[in-house]
Order: sequence, then C-alpha cells, then structure tokens
Amino acid sequence: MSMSVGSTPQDGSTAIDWRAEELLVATIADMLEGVRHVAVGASSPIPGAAALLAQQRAGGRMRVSVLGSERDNFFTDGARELFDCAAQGRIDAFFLGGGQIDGAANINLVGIGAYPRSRVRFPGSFGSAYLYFLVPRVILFRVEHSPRVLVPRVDFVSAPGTSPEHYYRPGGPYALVTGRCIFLFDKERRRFRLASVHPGHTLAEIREQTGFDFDSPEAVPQTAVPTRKTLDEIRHVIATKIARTYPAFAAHLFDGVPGGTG
Amino acid sequence: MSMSVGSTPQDGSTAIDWRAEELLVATIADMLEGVRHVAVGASSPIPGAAALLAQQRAGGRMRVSVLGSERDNFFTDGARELFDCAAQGRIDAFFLGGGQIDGAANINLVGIGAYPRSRVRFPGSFGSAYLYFLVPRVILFRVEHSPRVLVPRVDFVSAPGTSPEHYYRPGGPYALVTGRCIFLFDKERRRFRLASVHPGHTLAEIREQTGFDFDSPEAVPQTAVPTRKTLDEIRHVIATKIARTYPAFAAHLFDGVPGGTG
Amino acid sequence: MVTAARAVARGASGMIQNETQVPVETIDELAARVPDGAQLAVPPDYSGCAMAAVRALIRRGVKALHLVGVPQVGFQGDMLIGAGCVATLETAALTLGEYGPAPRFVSAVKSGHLRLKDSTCPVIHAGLQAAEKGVPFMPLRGVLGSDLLEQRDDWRVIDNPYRMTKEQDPIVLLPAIRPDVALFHAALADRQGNVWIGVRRELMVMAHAARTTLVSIEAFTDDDLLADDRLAAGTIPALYVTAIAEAENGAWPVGLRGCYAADRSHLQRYVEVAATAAGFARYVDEYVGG
Amino acid sequence: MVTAARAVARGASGMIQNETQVPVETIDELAARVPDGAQLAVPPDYSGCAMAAVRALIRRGVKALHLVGVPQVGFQGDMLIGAGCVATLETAALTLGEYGPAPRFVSAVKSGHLRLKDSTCPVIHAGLQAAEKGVPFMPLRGVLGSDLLEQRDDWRVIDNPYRMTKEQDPIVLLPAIRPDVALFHAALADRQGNVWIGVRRELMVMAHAARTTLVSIEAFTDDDLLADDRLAAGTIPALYVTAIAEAENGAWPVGLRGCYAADRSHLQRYVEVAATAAGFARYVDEYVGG
Repeated sequence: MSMSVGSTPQDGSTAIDWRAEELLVATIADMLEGVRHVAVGASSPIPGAAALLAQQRAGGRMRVSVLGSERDNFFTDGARELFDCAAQGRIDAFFLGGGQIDGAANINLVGIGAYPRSRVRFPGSFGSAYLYFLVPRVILFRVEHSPRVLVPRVDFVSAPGTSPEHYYRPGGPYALVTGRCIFLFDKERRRFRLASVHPGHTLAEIREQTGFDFDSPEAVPQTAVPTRKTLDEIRHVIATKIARTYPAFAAHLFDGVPGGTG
Repeated sequence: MSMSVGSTPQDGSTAIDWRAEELLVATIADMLEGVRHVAVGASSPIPGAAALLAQQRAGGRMRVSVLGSERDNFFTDGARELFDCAAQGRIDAFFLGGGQIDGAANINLVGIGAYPRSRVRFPGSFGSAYLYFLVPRVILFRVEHSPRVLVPRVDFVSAPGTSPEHYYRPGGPYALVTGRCIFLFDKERRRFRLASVHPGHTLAEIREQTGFDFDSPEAVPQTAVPTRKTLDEIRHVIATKIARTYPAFAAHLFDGVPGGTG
Repeated sequence: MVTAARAVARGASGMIQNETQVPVETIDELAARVPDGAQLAVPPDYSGCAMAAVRALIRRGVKALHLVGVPQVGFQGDMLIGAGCVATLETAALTLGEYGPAPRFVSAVKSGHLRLKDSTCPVIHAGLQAAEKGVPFMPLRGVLGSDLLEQRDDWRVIDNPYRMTKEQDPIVLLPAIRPDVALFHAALADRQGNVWIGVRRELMVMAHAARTTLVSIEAFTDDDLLADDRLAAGTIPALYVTAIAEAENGAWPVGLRGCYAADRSHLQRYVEVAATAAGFARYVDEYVGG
Repeated sequence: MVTAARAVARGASGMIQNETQVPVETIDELAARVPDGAQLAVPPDYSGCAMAAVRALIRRGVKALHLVGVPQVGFQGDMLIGAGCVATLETAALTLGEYGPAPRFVSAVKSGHLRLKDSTCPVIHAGLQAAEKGVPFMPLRGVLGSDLLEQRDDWRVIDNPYRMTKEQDPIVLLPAIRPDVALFHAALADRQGNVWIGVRRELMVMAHAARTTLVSIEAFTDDDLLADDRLAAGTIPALYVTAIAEAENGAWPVGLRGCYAADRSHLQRYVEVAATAAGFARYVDEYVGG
C-alpha cells in the first residue's frame, strides 16, 4: 500500500510535514503508554516503530520483543517461550492483524470461503487463538480499510474477539487501527466505537469502507497528527533503531526525510 | 556396613579372592544385559559400578547416567529431564532403595511410624513414585537384609510394587538384591521368589532375616561368584572409572586389592 | 571476572564414556529413514531447516507425509506439498513471510488435495511437551471459541477441575504430538552425536518428543559439546539423535542462525517460479534432481 | 572448523536496548523481599543454592515460609527449619546426601511442628511447568497407589480422556505450583540483569513460574549474556529477574557447579553440631549472626 504525506498546521505552530506511517506510529505509541512489555511481529514495522517510540518515551523502562527476529528477541527457551510468557502475565501488549476482521473483533487468519477449501487461503492462525485471550492490550492493526477486510462476520474465526463472561480471559481487543481511522473496542457492548478519523478521511467514507456496523460519537474527532517533538523523536532517535530492526521499512519511510537515517 | 571377602574355588580353576561388593557388582551387571540406558544415583556406588561393568561388556553400547553428578550426566534440560526421559521410554533400568521394602515390592522412603509424625524419618520419596511406574527394569538394592528393612507391610508406600492390570505401567520391580541374596519379582504372583543365596549365607538365615513371606525353589542355588574375567574387568578397567565417579567407594573397595586402582 | 571466567570454563570432560555411536550418513541415507506416511515434524524458517534433506526426501519420492510445523512451517512445507509428498498438514501456519503467499500450499488447499489440521502455535508446543513428558494430553488456556476448535475433533474442552470460581471454567485439552520423525538442521555436532542448537530450543523439544530424530549439520567438531557448560546448555544429547548427515549450507536457501542469512533472491525466485505447477516442476528439476 | 567457529560466534549484540534495570541489592535487602508466609522455591544442593541469602533470611527472622524443594532440598531446608522459619515443607525429599540424616528436619518432623506436603520429583517439576504455562494443572503418569496421593488432597485422579483402552485409564492431575518467590544462586549476571545458569535449567523453570525471582551471583560480567548464543542458551532473561545481589562464594558451604566444590568438612561439622537444638543455635550464632 502507498501512504500519503500530510501537511497539517498545528495549534499555534507552523505547518509540518508528516507521513501517514508516522501518524500511525505516533498513534499506536500513545496506546502503549504504561506498558511494561510489548511483543511485536518481525514483519510488523509500524507497530514495531511504535513500540520503539513508546520505549523511548518511557525512558527505556519498557521491554520490546521482536518475534522471529534473530537479534531483538531476548527469549532463550525456544519458540514456546512467548506463549508461556504471555500466560504468565508478562506481556502487556501485542498486535494482531487479520485477513478479515469483523465488528465483534473476531479475526480470520485462515482463509476466505468455506473451510477447508478456502477460496483465498492465508498462512494460518499462528498464535492468535491464544494470545488474544492472554495479552491484556491487543491492538488490531491493518492499514487496508475496505469492506473486503472489515467484514460483517469473518468466514473463519481464528480467534474470537469476545468470550462468555465466565471464561478465563485476561486478554482481548483494545483497538483497531487502520489507514483511515481508530476504533476502540467497547467490551461491554462487544463492538467497536469509532475514536478518531485520520486527517484527510471522513466519517461517511469510513461507513462506506467498513463492512461491519460500529458505534460513533456525535462529533467524531480527528486523529491527532504527530507533534514536532514526536516527529523529531521518530526521525532522529527511532529511525536508527528502526533501520536496524526493519531495514526495508526504514529505507521506504525515511527516504528523503531529512535526518531520517540519523 | 562392612562386607566380607570370600575365597571360592571355581569349577576347574584355582581359588580366587573376591569381595562381597564385587559379587554384588557382578550380579547386578548380569541383570543389566541388553539394557540400552541405565540411570544410577550419584550415591549408589555398587549399582554404578555394575552399570559401568555392563557398559564395558556391551562394548560401550549402553548409556549410563549418574544422577546428581556434575560430570557423568549428559542431561541438558534440567532436573526434570530424567523423568521426562523415563516417560519417553528411553531409560531401561534404574535402581531404587527403601528404608522399608515389603513382600509386594512396595517401598518406603518416607518414614517409620504413622505419617506425618514419623518415628524415624527418611529424606523422602524422591522420584520413586514415578520411575517405578515407567522404567521397565527397576532393581531394588539394599545391602542391609534384616526384618527391620524387609517388612511384611511398609508403613508408608512411597511407590507401590504393583498396580491393577489396567493401569498404565510399563515399569516395575525386576529384582531385589541384598547383602544376603537375590530375589526376582514374580509379576503374576505379585511377590518375590528367591533366586539365589550369596555364598556364606543360607535359606534358613534368609527366612529369619526377612520380614515378608516369599517363594522359594526346592533347591536354592548359590549366587554365582564373580569369574576371574569379571574380577579382572572390575579391577583393571572399571576401577579407574569408578574411582573418578565414586572416589570414596573406590578408595574403600580397592584398598589393597592388586591392580585395583589401575 | 576471574570468577566469571571460571564459571563458564568448566573444562572437565565427561567421565563415563558413552561410546554409543550415532550413525553418520549421507543426506540421502538420512532421508531414506523417513518412511512413507510418517508424521514428520519440522521447524519454521527462522529455526534450523534441513533443506538439503527435504530435497532428498522429494528426490526419493516420499509419500503421504503427515507434516507438522513446529509450530509453523515455511519453504519446506511448500516444496513438500508441491512435490506431492504431503497428505496431512498440521501447523499454526504455512508462511513464506515477506516473500508472499506460499504458492503450492495455496494451490493444494484450493484443490482440496491436502488434509488440513489447522492449529495454533502454543497448541503444537503443548502437544510436543505432552509427548516429551509422556502424558497423553496437556491443558491449555485460550483457543475456546475459535473455529480451530470446531474443526479439530481431537481437541477437548473440560471444566477445569481446579477452578476457584462458582461458574464453569472451560479449558481445552490437547492430545500429545509424538512425531514419528523430527527432522532439522543445526550448526554443529560432536563425534558422539551431541547436537548444538543454541537458543533454538524448540528443536530440543522436537527431539525429546519424536520417536526418531534426524539431524543434518554444517560440520562436526572434535570437541565434546557436553564438556563445556557454555555449549552443553544449548546441546541436544546424542541419546535423542537417531542419525546425522553432514551437509554444509544444508539450510540453503533458508538461513541458519549464526551461520548464514537466507538467499533472498533465490527464495523470491522460488515464489515466482512455483506460482504454477509446471514452474514448480522446473524448479525441482533444476534444484532437487532425482 | 571454520563453519563451526562461526556457528558459535554470533557476536552481534541485541539491537533494541531494553534498559530496564534489575535492581542490584545487598544480600540482606534481597532477603528482605521475602515476606513472612511466602511460598519460597529453592533448588537442591547440586544446583545453585543461595546460602548467603538463606543466612540473611534467618538473620531477618522470616516466619511461616511454605518452602518448596525443586524438586528436593538440602542444607537450605534443614537450616531454615532449624531456625523456625518454615511452616510448610513441600518437597520430594530433604536430604543432606552423604552427610546423613538432616538433623533439624528429622527433629521437626518428630515434634509435629512442620506441616509436610511430601511430594515426588516429577510432580514438583510438572507443577512448576504448569505455572510456567499458565495452566491450572498438569497431568502426570505414575504416582497412583502411592501414599503420597493419599496424603495430598490437591492431587486428583481422572480417567484419561484420551484413553485408547476399554478399561479406565486413571491418570493423576497436579495443581500448578506458582511460588511467591524463587531464590537461587548463579555464577554470572550481566548489567542488564540476565542471569547465566548453564545446564541447571530447573532454575529457569523456577524463574518462569515464580511471581518474584531473587538471585544471588558470584560476579557481574560487563558483557551482554544474550549477545552470544553460547551463553544465551543457558541464560535467564532479565525479564524474569526481580532483584540481584552480588555474593562471592554465595553458595558456601554448598558447592557451585563450575566454580567451587562443597566445603565438606564444614558440612560434616554442621550435621554433627546441629544434632541438637542448642548445637544448631550455636552454629547460627557463629555463622549466621543477627
């Protein structure tokens, strides 16, 4: 996907340029405030950069594990350790995507069409059916925001968004972040509530591009654009770390941005 | 305990000297024939020496693990590995002792008197309640052969000698080796059968010193004394290994025996 | 640091010689040990993949494998499926990561020629741990309400016998996974057959759980891997190793931690070529042979 | 061996700085973190015993501990019991090995002042693994028909839900053991708080399972233990470590693998002196203080 560059005047300051990716990084970093340990997939550069930014803001007092990475992963008990660690309550936040995501926060990582002969087959459920239950703050992240992805009901529930009250489930969905907006998940109502719309997008567009029904405040706020301070942090501090952890992403993101590869 | 030195003429050969410990080592080594992997306690020098002898006879094609030893233990998954390994069917033989042993091969490693305020308290059951179920050839070994140890019914069953037919129990008692004799365990009859009496001991003495009832053939054979070849192996080959693995025992056993510390 | 140095320099070698030799074979001999119909466990692309052995398996035309990804599988899975070696696929995912959808897997799913046992990572780990512990099953949190559970008649739900709550506390039970064969690649083995896997500990669980463990390695060392605790801590003892084949670059085109990176251009080319069955056949002709 | 050398010389250090510091404390500060009444897990004499911290615990007069031997316990147990610190003892054994019966333990058993939860090694390992996996229980083979089972109302027997047999297949379920505190001694830690334990992997399970993990070490290293796979393979990540105290010879008079042997004459003397309560009190005066 390609993402736009915005130029937004900030309260009382001169206009600054930011990229859509930077907005997402800043937004997700906000959601990680107070988190002690966040795990991120190796091929999740935006959540990964957000985690690094949140770690930076926490003065380093946050652990970031990059799964599947040879280097940024401090596990020493094999591939199962992530899951055991989550079950021990030692992972506060995690990211999940979805080939399909529905309005009850169910996610489908298996395929489209009737299982098992999926018309479109995705890789599989990975650890979703487990981590979604055990990690308190699961952020669903999918840049593509279309009726193809955000469906009324997923064709296959890799991991359910909600469970009966009496189930053991310390974890679950916290938010759904897309290229157009932010939804927060309302655990009481078991459905999403639109929290903010990214600059350049509209509520009408989001209704049209979302296959599921969701709640919305009367006046929908705009997603806060990254502050100059945040952009400086991303470009001058995080960029170096990002480049080492997600080189391809960093090359794409910081190409031509001054100081970006710091 | 102190053990005697015997001098027994062998068929057609001149008399040779052997120690009681050597008889036990040789006897137990015979019981380990065909075993692929035997585990031995760190403070079990006689079974340990027997395992080394059996390994030697097998041309090295037998693994010997000395538990709790820093050096002769090839486990790399922590203290649980022995037990997992047994459950996987990878340990063919093991040794257990008992503060009390009864005629149904129940063993007591907990204490004498009513639990929990044992009149005589032993260290505890260790892994017996598990390994006795899972290791096919468990050899009970206790040099002291007295009514105090070999009782009609143990005061506390650390591990039962037998289980109902339908229980999952690939393992169990194979023999009971004492300073006076060898019993083999009869799984059908669920009781011991006297197999042989060590030179210098008698059936009458064994009946008197055994607190439980046992079966006995009409003519009880004498336990075979170690052959010259076996004694040579013990004294010239095994002794070196024993000395490294069980230094105190080796010092005791081979003190004054020619070639013993080879 | 004197103490520190002492701490990691144990030095003393094992006292009891366990001279049992683990057979050293060619990669084709190793592959010949995998019978048709075997339940074969393999690691993901980020762990130690015995790619040379997988090519040998395809050459020998192994059939009807029950392939288990521990907990997921990558190129090994796509190639074995493409070559018609796999009847059943049990995995949390079959993923080629950044290289995009796995072409032969996706095609086999559409054709319905593959029996799928879709799973989730911790279930596969727990199943192997159950086999490692010799227990028939393992309980696990999560998974409830997933369609994975609907599709798997071998997963059970019971009311937690240790629940502290008044209401039911459903918990999933999973059967042990005891592979007929575990197959993986590692950097090093010693002459006794001990295999060094470092922090890639899922390989150790596989070896503990499987009936037969086949390992290809980059190279032998003449040292005793169990003699130094630094290495012993990341070593699978020979007890669990059935046979070893030396295969330099044996994980190629996938990478091997600490040794070499993935051959990205080759993997990208694979994904493009294997988009069609004919293209995959050409790839096999060129790189697998047989 | 070039490849071999490469294999074990990964070299590259971690990229993401996890700067979270594990507090470094005095041995008395470490001991102060163990509250009265805590369930305290400690290793056997052959593993890493934090004897200096145990002495600190006795000095501070900790009370009503639920002491768990993983899976058994030695001198630590006898001393803590002798000093009146232990209300409940859960262990597969309390053994001083070749030194003979444990005098304060045997005396406490006779007096009835100790609540005994006699166990067996694999049950304790399985209980800790259950806590490590965040499951409420673990199944285990064996144990049936043992009086241990009779005495433990927290162990259950169910019919194996996966049995293949016509008749019942009883199997034991054991509750998770989640210690409030795991306490042990290790050779090395780095400045980030990662702790090297080599092959003494029961210490890692303890750290994973416990709510709080307190570690005394021989010395710090300025290297990053996770940067080299040789050391990382035997390292508990700082994530699981609550606090560290430096204590050279911290396992004395027990030994520490790779560092020093047990002080046999001291241990022998302990057993003789501690034969009476008065003798034990003198021992405490002399060697524990407070």
